[in-house]
Amino acid sequence: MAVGVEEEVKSLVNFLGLPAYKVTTHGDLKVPQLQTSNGRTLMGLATISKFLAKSSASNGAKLLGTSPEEHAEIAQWLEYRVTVVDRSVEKKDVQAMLKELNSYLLDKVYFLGFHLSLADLVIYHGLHPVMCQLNFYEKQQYQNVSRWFDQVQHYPGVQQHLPKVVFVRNSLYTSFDH
Amino acid sequence: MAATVSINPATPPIGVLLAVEHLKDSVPVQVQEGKNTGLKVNGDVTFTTVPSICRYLARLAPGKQLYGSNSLEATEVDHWLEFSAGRLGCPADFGDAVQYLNQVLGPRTFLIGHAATLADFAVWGALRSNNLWLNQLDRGKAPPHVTRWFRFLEEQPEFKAVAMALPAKPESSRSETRK
Amino acid sequence: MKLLTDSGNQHALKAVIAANITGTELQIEEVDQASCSGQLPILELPSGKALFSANLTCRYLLGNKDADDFQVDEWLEWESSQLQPFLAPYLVTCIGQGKKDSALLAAVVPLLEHLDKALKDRQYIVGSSVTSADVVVWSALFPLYGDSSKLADELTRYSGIVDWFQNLSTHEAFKSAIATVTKGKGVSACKAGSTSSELS
Amino acid sequence: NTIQKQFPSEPFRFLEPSLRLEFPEAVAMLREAGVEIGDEDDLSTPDEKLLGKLVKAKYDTDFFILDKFPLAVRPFYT
Amino acid sequence: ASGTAAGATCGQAQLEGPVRDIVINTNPSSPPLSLFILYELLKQQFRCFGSVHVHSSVENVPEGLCKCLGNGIRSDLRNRTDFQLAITLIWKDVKPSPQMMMSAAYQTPIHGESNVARYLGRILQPSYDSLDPVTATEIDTWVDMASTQVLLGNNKERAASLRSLNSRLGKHDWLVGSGLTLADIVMWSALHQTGQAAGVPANVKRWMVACNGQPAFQSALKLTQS
Repeated sequence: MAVGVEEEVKSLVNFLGLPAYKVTTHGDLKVPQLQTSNGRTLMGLATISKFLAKSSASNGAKLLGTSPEEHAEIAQWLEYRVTVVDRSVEKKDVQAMLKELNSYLLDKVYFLGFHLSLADLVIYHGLHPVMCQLNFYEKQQYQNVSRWFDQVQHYPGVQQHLPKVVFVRNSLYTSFDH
Repeated sequence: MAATVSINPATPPIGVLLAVEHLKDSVPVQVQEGKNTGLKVNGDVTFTTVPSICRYLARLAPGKQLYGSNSLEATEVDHWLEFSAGRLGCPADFGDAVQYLNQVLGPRTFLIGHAATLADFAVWGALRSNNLWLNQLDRGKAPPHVTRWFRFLEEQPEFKAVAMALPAKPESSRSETRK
Repeated sequence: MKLLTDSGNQHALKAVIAANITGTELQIEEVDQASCSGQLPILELPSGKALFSANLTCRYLLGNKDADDFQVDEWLEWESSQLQPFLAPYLVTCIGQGKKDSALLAAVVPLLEHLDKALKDRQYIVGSSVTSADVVVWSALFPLYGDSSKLADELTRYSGIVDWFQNLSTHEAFKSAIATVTKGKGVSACKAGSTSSELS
Repeated sequence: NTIQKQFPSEPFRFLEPSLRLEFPEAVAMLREAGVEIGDEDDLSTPDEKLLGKLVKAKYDTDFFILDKFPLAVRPFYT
Repeated sequence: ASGTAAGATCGQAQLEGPVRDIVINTNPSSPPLSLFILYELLKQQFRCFGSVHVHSSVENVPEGLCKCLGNGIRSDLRNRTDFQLAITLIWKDVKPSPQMMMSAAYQTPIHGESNVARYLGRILQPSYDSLDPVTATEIDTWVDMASTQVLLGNNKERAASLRSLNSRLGKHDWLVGSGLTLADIVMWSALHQTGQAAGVPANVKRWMVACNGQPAFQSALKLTQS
């Protein structure tokens, strides 16, 4: 599932308006590795994403939350990305994950509630291949995930190299269908 | 020349205030207190309803796309302007109107497209000044998609700015109820 | 604050140790995993929201006592995304059910080696005091290293880990957390816990 | 011509006279919903199902006639 | 291409390609007369295909209503896709009536005769919406009045509207500007549908006669007489 992780880091770098970094992947798990300007090496997507957001004076602070509680929530979703999203390969795992996220997102526009954070960006990238595979019935079934995903991909600067996933904005299927 | 909107502070036209706030960098508009809501355009023409004033202001700044980005979206805006002034304001229809809104908002973050339009301003404004709604929201009885949409907009800069200038909500509806 | 957890859940150690270090009052409520929507333990925050990640709960509770360092981030990510996927099946099968499975052990070995190397001549994983990296990794390894009288040979050879683990075990915050979470039963309480929760 | 029939669980809804759509219109409806399909491509089963749902949403009918397939798609029907 | 682009059907150039089918569901108990007037005007600018259906939710629709949209079909056009614009009128048990659908995937169904008229008025060239902001908004204000005060209003609101109309038409021939606009069409339709066409004050009467003389009003006028 870690295919494209270099592109993902690059698009985050672009989104944050940062200079280019060297990104490689490491080992069988393709754990991303990033070289910082002072020669340090950082391992792991969650760690790297947080580092990049922190390095961006303009956008970073908003993306990392403003209270200890928000920091923890964001970090928890970064962890969710690497422990759950990236490890849900089989159909039943994917469905369980989408079901969980769908109920979480019922009362939220973004993962933290009402403003975009690093959690949205990192989970958007992680879920992109999953959302591409869903048919229209499934997109409606996971309506809250779909609505969140569509909102994030339309957020200025987020989409970058990823193809847009199409969502219809009406309920086409009644509960009797399928 | 700046346009002047007069408003009665006892019954502020929230949709208009939101449009004014949203457009303040491109359309200079002064807000003054008066007996009735109105925007005088010239000697002959004064617009006095929320939909008309909103439409006029949005048309002064087409680049801001408050009227949507194409003919169909513009007509959807009209649909919601009429809804906000009509069904939503009628106590007998209120329950059905909110259910309808809930169903529409399930797959949507904004009523139209991916940014706020006059439709959001007008419908939000109509709900914000409706005690039936504030009461539902306060007791956690409001349907989930409308609740999410309402609270999300409440957090946006123009809504925050306008909310500061409004009469307070009834005391009980200010404490957030969380589950 | 309230921590929801089930019986003998080793991950609850992460939260309880952190609360002990900072003197945070933590009300522990035992619930059934089946009745919960997320993976236990879950911390209920003052705002009404919840944290379902034990690692981030630990970090949140440690607050200012934790080091805000990317090395700590790395270790937490390592623990959750690299160590757990291999350690958990090993714990369930080899420790919980007492079966021999050399493949599962072999998968854990490189991870232990990585940790052991990082701990050579060090008292703590990062810096010069306890951070959430120590608490989280220590809690993860508790079922393996928690009973020093019965350490298997394949584990004792990581002397860096053994020394570090035993040093931390003498800290009051860790000692009392073990007592709280295992209700005084020690490692054996986690066996039952790991078989039930990790398989779900 | 082929006749598209859907299987509703609610009372059957239909138009009198029946709705007739032409193949390019069907393709346009599917494209608008984001389905990638060529002018001369045949409709796959999932495409046909989705088309049925789009037609139901727009016209509120469970029954419609799809007309004027391109020759490349249905040579037998001409 | 994003789905909403299909909604951007303004101007002849953009109307090429597969037929744009505007579906209008409406209740046979109150035919939206403005629709038939606008359809006549659209036919002058676009190759239009009108079709009328009866939905299974209603019965016994009068024959006049089932034949109400003339196609103006040219003999050289045989396929629907030869047309630029289709209007599919469906007599149906809908409330509120009428309702309009263009894009099944993206839009919320448009409710109300006034808003359906606005959409058609945006397709007509020049679109009323492209006029200067004051004129466009004046038109919308009269359209709003036709809808909320006349069509849906009570007797008091209707009487007040007639007074405003009469006063306006005492000084001007048309409701907005110096010629027929969407405002006249929708107001005329509302007065007829609410049975007020007969007893209007003098200035309104003169304006109604002027409307009745417009070629585009003939088919709608015929429906009011059947």
